Amino acid sequence: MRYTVGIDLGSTTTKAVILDADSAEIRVLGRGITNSRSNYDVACSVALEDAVVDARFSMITEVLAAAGVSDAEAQRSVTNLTMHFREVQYRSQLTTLAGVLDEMIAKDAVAGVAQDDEVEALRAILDSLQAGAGALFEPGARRKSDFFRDIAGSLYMHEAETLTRAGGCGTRSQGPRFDYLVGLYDKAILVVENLPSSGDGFVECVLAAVEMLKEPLPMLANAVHTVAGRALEQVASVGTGYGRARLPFDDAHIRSEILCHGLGAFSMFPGTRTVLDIGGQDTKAIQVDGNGIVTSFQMNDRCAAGCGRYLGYIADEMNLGLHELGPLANEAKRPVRINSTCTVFAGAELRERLSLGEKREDILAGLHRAIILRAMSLLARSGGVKDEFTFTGGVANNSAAVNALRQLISENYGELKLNISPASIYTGALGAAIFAVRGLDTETQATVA
Amino acid sequence: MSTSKQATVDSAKDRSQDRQKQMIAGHFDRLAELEDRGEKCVYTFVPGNLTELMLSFGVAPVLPEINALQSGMRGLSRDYIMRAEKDGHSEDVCTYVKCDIGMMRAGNVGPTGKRLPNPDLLLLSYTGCFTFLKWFELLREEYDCPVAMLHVPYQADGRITDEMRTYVVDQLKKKIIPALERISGRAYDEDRLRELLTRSARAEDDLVHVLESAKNKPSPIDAYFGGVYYIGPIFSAFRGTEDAVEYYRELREEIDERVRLGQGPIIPSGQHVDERYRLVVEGPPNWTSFREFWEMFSDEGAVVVASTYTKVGGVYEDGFRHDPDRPLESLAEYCLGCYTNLNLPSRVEKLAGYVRDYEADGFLINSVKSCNSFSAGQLMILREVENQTGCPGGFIESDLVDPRYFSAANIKNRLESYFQMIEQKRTQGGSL
Amino acid sequence: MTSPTVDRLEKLISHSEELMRDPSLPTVWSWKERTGGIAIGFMPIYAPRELLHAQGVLPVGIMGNGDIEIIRGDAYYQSYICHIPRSTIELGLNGSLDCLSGMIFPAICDVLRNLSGMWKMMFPDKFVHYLDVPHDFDPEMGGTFYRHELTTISAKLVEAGAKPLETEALRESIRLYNVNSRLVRQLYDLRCREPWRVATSELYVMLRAGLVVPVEEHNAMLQEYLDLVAAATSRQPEDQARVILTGSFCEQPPLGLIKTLERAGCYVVDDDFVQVTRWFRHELPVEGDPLDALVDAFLNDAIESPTRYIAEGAKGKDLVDRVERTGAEGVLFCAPSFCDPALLDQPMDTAAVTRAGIPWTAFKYSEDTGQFQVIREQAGTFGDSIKLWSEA
Amino acid sequence: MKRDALLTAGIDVGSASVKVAIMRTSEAGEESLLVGRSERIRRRAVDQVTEGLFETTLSGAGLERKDLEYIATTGEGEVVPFRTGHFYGMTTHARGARFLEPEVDACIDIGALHARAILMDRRAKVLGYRMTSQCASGSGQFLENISRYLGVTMGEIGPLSLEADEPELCSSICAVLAETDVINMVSRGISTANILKGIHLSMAGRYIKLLNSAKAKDVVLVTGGLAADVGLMAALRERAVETQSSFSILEHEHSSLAGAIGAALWGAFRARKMSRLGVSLEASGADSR
Repeated sequence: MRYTVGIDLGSTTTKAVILDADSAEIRVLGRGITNSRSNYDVACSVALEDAVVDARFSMITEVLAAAGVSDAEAQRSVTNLTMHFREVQYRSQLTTLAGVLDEMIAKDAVAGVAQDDEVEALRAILDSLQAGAGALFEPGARRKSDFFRDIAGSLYMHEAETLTRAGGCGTRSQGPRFDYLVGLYDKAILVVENLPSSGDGFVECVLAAVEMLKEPLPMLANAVHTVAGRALEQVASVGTGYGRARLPFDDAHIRSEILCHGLGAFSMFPGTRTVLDIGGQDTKAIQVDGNGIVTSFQMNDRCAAGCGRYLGYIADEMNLGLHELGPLANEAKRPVRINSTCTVFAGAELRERLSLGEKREDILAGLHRAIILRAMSLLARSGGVKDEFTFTGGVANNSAAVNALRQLISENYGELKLNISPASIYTGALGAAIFAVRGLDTETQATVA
Repeated sequence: MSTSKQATVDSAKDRSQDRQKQMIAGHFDRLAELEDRGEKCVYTFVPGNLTELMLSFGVAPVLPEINALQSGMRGLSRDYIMRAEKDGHSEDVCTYVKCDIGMMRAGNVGPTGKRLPNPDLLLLSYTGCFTFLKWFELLREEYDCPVAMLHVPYQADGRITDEMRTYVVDQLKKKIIPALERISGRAYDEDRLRELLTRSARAEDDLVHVLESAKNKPSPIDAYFGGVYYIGPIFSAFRGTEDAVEYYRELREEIDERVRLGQGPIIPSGQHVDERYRLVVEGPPNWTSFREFWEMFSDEGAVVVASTYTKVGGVYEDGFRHDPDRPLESLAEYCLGCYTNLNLPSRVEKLAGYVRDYEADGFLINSVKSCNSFSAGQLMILREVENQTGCPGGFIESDLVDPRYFSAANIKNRLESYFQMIEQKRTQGGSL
Repeated sequence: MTSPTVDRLEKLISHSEELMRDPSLPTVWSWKERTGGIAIGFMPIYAPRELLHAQGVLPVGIMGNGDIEIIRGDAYYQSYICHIPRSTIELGLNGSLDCLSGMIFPAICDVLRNLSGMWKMMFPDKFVHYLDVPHDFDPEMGGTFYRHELTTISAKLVEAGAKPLETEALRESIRLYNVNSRLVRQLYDLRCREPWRVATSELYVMLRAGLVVPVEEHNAMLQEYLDLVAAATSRQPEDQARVILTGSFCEQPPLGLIKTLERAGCYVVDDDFVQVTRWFRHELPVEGDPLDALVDAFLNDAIESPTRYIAEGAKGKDLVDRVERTGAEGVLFCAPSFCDPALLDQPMDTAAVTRAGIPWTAFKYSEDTGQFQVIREQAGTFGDSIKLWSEA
Repeated sequence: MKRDALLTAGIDVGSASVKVAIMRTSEAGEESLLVGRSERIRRRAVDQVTEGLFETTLSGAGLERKDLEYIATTGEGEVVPFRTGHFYGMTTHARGARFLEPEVDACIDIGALHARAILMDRRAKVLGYRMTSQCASGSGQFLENISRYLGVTMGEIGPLSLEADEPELCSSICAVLAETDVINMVSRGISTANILKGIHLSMAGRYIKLLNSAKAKDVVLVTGGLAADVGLMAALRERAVETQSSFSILEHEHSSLAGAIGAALWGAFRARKMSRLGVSLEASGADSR
């Protein structure tokens, strides 16, 4: 089956959306995401693979449904399968990581030769990571993120913390050095995530996942084989995003992120006239007309204050997962007034506020409001907010941000329809994929990296 | 999506350009020898410059703004600015001032590498920019020389009243002319002034013709990047001179020729631009990356057909001319009429007018950090012009001569998105 | 320890602070109901309040507002422009200024100058006047020009619903504002003599409150405050550094900043807050033509300001003189970010105080600054450097 | 213990780490560092880290609180409950700098979020200073974030930076946007060494500017943790030469303790003064000056 792909290479995450190239209307086959990294080609291909895997899983669901399995049943077992699939992937990545770490120690990659107790500590950490892998992917399990770098990283840091509790002064006398262990990880993960991807490792992983199922649906194995056998052919690709200038595409296959977000939002919600996108390090306010054509836009410049990364820093500072911030902020009783939205100062402001005895949730509420206030300015600058209003980008998944936005919008622009798609983070990639489809007839084909 | 370019043609190196180069070089040579020749010089500003009056006393005008922008184009401004900031000037304020002060502290060597004379008089024609006031207060601390303050009222209600004109004329008579008499040792000679004003008017006619040639399709000129060269002589030391008259006559002929041949503007590389987007631009250009900045436009086939920056040294398109029959009155009206002395509603009206009269596809603001006179309120101007013309507005931020505020990646990103947007509007949603 | 005096002081101060902070201008609304007159806002630094008062207009000082959330105001300004126009536009757009029939924008810098034009476009039906003031101080030129400005305002006010200007009424207004500036000067003199009696944070809110109440009421408030502090025996001298604060003549600093300076060990003995209250060095004559009095005072008796051209004499001399006059031990250059008049003047002023061997430090703020630890560190160190060594 | 030799402690609470120094001073004016330690906060409760480090430092030196005549805080230490008094950061850094390198006339305290150039006289009286603005570009925190992204430990940053052959400068002013610049550089194949050196140079440029506008003349000591970063030190010296700055730049093994040392010394100064005035300093926070 033929598909087009749109890739949005953002500052923090890289997104891929693949569309059915032969369907008259826009038909999304799959979505994929990964954390951005210095090797853009790898980031793009990992995101694409992830999208393809996603596509294949939805095909499996269809096949099951076709075979007479009830939707709920099909859904449940595929979700189950997916979780095991992720676990298998995670475990193999852990093994890769362990291998790289061994090399690191072998050739003293980190300043200061590893001491025996530090090698032991590392072993202990890796063992507990492997041991904990299963729990991570149980139904309803809480993960700080879906990216290997973050999941493994936070667990690794946590273990390192406890193992070096007494230490930290960098002096040898006090057992394993925390900084040394952190250094090892930072180095290793860099290598791991920039390794050229193994290609479509779907079959092996999915079969392993099927093995792990307690009582798999009888026809599941067949479905998996049918789908695994299907050929997926990429016929066109368009790239966008912050890293646009350095995307592994030629100029003909690159579109401004403004146009992609405008078009993506418009195609998700055809009533859209105003789009707000809060990404990792830029915020965009876009006005589109009845054809999804951008008529005016504004974006922040020279300063990333109040962008998604800001929340990232806060989450790190509080040792929370990004997705945990919103719910916590929603518990605020008396939100604190925050003026500075400088990302790098966020941690300091947070600490100062906490030391003043203010509540975490109240501060968080203030931080979220501060972000949205900046967005409100950008919206006003771009020509205000018209019905319907579509909120996209990673921050659109943050309930506290959405609440603050909803309130301020209704206060300042009256009641209007606020669209948020659960797939809002893929808006730019979707727009790009649509451009790819449109380009099909006119442009010579190109494929990702 | 970059435009094809025709091969370089000889006419790229216009005679007028050479003449202008010679004029400017000659001017700075003269300045370098000024002190030996016992001649006097006066520092003053581009908006509201009283060149004819100064020339009528035989004193040479020096324009710190021009020196600053020249330093910017030569890549000297960064060090000059750093030097001024090192000496306690704030990061927040106008970089022209800091560049000028830095240059002076570094020995006051001018754009052509020759030393500039110290001022015998600071002619503070306070026209449309608050910073001018501080600039010469600061220079006064450096040079032990008199200051003549000409306060030009602001056109707050969008018109020049009799009281404003009288106020300015009185100051010319009672303060400026006596000050010039003192330093030049000459008496005020109104007939001489009349001759100069007559020549000014002639050059001004030709300048207007040149700028309005952009109404042609394709436009033979770039009225922003090219425009800054065209306004050079008339905005600086040459208004009222034979040289200026000659330059503009020549320029006019060249432009008319280009119109006849249906040629687009010529960029520094010597090539003609194929016009794809006609733009109106508000705000001064960035000087430190002038050529790179220009090419961000010309590579996309964007031609500026009208700009407000080419009106800072005088607005002539509405019929104003220096008038030998009303010498001081017309000088007063000239000062009062400079673009930055217009209130915001008038500026919106002008810009909207340009968009219509020059049939522009887009309207772009280059907002410079340095210049609050231009920049404060530009975002409202953007909205208003969009509303009045239905023409999509674009907004980019840079600075005059501080390279730290020219982020090429950011500006390029915005311009690309902006041009793609205009294109997309044209093709109504089709694939780009 | 509380006493009736202390309680009354606290009430007066918290009342004044309330008036300063409340963006909805309740006092203006109630004054309008009471008198049926119109109110006109004016921005920093100086506006001829006497003239407005004489025509039955309530002059209301609008100095932005650091407490309100900026939602639309930021949309009009780039990052490199000061904060006061943002909050002022916010106030205009959120209806806080509906009680005003118009605004006067004095000629002090390009940002406020351009704001006057923006205001015309935003509020086409309101009275908007850009008060262009002369930088020529010859009565026949600058004087004539300024007199015409005043008569123009006066006429436009009548169109906006004010009483025509009458000589006697203007004389009476000048008398009232003379009293006001006399009381303000007393307050400043007292703080300079005995800074522990008059906390600058108190003086500040007293002045700010005066911007939104009728002058008669403000005079009463000032008198009450002076009487109360005279009776407040509990206030004792502390080991603090005497400093002059300069640069805050337009966008006003957040109260928290002033309190931070006090906590960091500084007695502010002179400042340039709310300068409209003491724009003239002396009281205006009430005999003769009162309009001439206003013009003459503006040309010849106004205090030095970075927003006015100084014809002759060295910049910064005035500041050095003030340091000597007030016995200050140092100068705090405390200017709003991106404030052209203050920041372009600073090199000349710092040069002058340096030549005079006066210690100084400089920092910037914005009216909505919420964190002061950096400023506290700076002011604290400045205080330390003066105190530890004066002791040692 | 005898009046004339007395022990005082200085506690410097920074935004990234806490430092404690214990000083012995004598009436005659001898001053010596008894023991000094620092610990990174790493998202732990500051008060606990502070008290913990203070106790381990004391016990490490075989001392108890009662042996101390004065416990002085500085930095963000105003909230430490058991302090005798607080001194402001630049006062203490100036004092500490002169203890470490008696001939300095200026120091630059490079912290995680701010840098402060401090000019002092022979008696360590602060004559003038300049601070970085409210934008965190080129801050220590920024350097740390970047190096973690590059997989470089704090200890490795300096040596690596020294290996740079053609440093790559960041174009962005904002620290966050600069991070993307860096990611871009990596993807363009710029070596880690050249990236780090580029960051060092842009930081150094800001710091030298601070020092110049603070009018530093002869000898400058770098205080604060980043003094240990040989790459930054090298960059500072390069920039100083480029800008024809007149001063020379020093670092000291105890640079990071400068604030704590200075606080302890000022504490001793106050303790003597108070005892001369017969004021008791039992209560915590007793010395409000």
